Amino acid sequence: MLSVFESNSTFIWASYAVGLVLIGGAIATAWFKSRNAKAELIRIEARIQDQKRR
Amino acid sequence: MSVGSLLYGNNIGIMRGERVLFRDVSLSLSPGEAIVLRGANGAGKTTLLRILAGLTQAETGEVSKQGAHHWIAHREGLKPHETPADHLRLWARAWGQTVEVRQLLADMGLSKPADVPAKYLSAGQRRRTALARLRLEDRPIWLLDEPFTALDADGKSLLQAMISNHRTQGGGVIAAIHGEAGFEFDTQVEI
Amino acid sequence: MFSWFANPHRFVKLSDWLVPACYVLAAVGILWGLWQGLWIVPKDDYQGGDIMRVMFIHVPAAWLAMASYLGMAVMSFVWFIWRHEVADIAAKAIAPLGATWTALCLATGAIWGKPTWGTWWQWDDARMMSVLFMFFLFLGYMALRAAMDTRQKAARAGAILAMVGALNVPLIKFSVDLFTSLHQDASVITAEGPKMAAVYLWPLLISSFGHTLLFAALVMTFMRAEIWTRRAAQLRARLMTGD
Amino acid sequence: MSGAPILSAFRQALGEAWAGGAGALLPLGFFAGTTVLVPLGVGTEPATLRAIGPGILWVSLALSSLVTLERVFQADTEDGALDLWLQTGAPAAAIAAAKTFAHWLTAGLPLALLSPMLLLMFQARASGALLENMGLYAIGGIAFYFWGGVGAALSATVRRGGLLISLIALPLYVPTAIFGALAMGDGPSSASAPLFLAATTLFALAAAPFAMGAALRLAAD
Repeated sequence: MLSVFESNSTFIWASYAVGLVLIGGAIATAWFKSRNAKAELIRIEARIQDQKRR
Repeated sequence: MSVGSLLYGNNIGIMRGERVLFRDVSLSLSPGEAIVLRGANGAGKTTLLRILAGLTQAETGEVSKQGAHHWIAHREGLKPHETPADHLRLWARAWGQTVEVRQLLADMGLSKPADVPAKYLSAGQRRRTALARLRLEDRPIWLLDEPFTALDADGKSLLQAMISNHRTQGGGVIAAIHGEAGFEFDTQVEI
Repeated sequence: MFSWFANPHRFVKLSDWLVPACYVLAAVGILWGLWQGLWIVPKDDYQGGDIMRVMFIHVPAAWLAMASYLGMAVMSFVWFIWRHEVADIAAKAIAPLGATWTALCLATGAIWGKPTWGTWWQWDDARMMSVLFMFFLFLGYMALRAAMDTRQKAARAGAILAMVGALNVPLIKFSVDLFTSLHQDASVITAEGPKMAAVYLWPLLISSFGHTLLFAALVMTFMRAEIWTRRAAQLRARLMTGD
Repeated sequence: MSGAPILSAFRQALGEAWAGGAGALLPLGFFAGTTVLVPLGVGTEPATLRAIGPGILWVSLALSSLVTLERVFQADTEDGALDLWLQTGAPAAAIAAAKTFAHWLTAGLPLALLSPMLLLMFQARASGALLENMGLYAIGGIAFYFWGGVGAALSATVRRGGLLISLIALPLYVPTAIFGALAMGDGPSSASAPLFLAATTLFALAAAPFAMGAALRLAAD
């Protein structure tokens, strides 16, 4: 399945692995950040609604 | 803007982070008037004064001034190595004034510590040195942040006399004060 | 009164569909580029053989390192002049992502360098050095923002620093070029250039395009998170004061 | 507007630098101290020392500028002097430039003047080149102080801002350090490098004050 190179295959795969780790990390961070921020906002909005009703 | 007012602030509002410190504060200072800013600790008295002085940017509203102002705050602006005489000479020069510094120091009750570096002065002496700047140059507007703190009874009456003298000459005073005002004033602005 | 929120709101609405679209297109571009680069295109013996396949990640990263700093500086400028809230949010969001792609550029450059020049770090390569200093500029920007106690101050300080940095980048680049021109013995590869064969050019362009779209999507995702965080903080402050 | 406030700010900064502890002795001690540490670390081979000496001095100069600049604007925000300077009506950029120039004069210039002695310790041959190098250290030091001043002004309200200043300012020091090292080497560009060094300094003098001024307004806010 993996492409076979005549030379330097370790270096080539290493560079793409670094890319996977860094970019994957960025994507995961973005996902977590936006999920948490949204959840926090919804929580606060609910609390405000709660307070208004009382 | 009302005719002849020295300082005019309209709908001033400011945020710190997401906290609205205050909003829609308006005031107008007429010649001879004294305004006291009132509010709990952290309400923003100092911040409002800094906005009026042009040091802090307000989020909303505008400030216009007719003439220059003096600024006296908690932090006197004294360098540790500066003596009261050094300090007054420096600022007289910076403002382009020629002032008899020794006479001024004597008037402010600072003859004795005139040549003592600020790091050895008491809080009251430092405050008097800062207040002496008010006499370096005639400016119509005085912005004072807690001017009476650290002053002894003599110092307090000295400052009261300076303020009333300034007002009879058509000057205006805005002071942020927590607790006893310590001098006669016309208007009180709550924040 | 305090109506700055109107514009972030419009941004959130726009990004609701723009962000997913960018992610999808980015995935297509990057995966196609990867597939071409690693499986399809022939190795180039003039470029040291198979190792040139690193190009399909290194060049997009290098392009984004430059473009992201420029983007951050432009956003800072826009904020500084017009005080447009969304511009500050964008500048803040670009910094960590720009640093990520800059780090990727440095890492892949080092990996490419080892078999090509026999060294992980080529002090004589002007591009590597310039990118390294840009990485430091990003770090300084983030550290400065983090040290400020309110978001308004962070915005002002960050904008000043980003603009100062942008003024200096050409000078840094020029000085490093002059520095490295002294040591020509190192054979710096000249992979880029229009003379490159089309088999390499297209995968390179498509994957650069994919990386750019992914970058844009991530910036927008960070921005949305920041807008929600600020909105929540605002509501929390209002809850506390009882407005 | 007259130049009186700017001149006074300059004068106050001079007085402050001289009165603050040991005056110029402190940065000089730091400069000499970091420099003489190097032969202890890399060995005492005369040829090596002769080759790296000028560069080591550039690095020491950069570091000591950062160390001395840390307190420049921080002290002003703490004691309230900054508030007074910003209300004089003089441009904040001019005030900042005057203060930074005063600090270069009291801390940066003495380092340059000391450089021939240190270079001799690094086995440099005694010649007129030492005086030329002294001039280059003086000119390059101005750029270090002005860009470092931007970092110092930006982190004036930050507690323990020294690390932050270094991170902000060091990338901005790169052109000066490179041109300085090239000018003292014997490569093909050693003739044009001094001109580039001077141009870099002029650029710093032209651009940095505005950034410092904006940063000081922020520090007072």
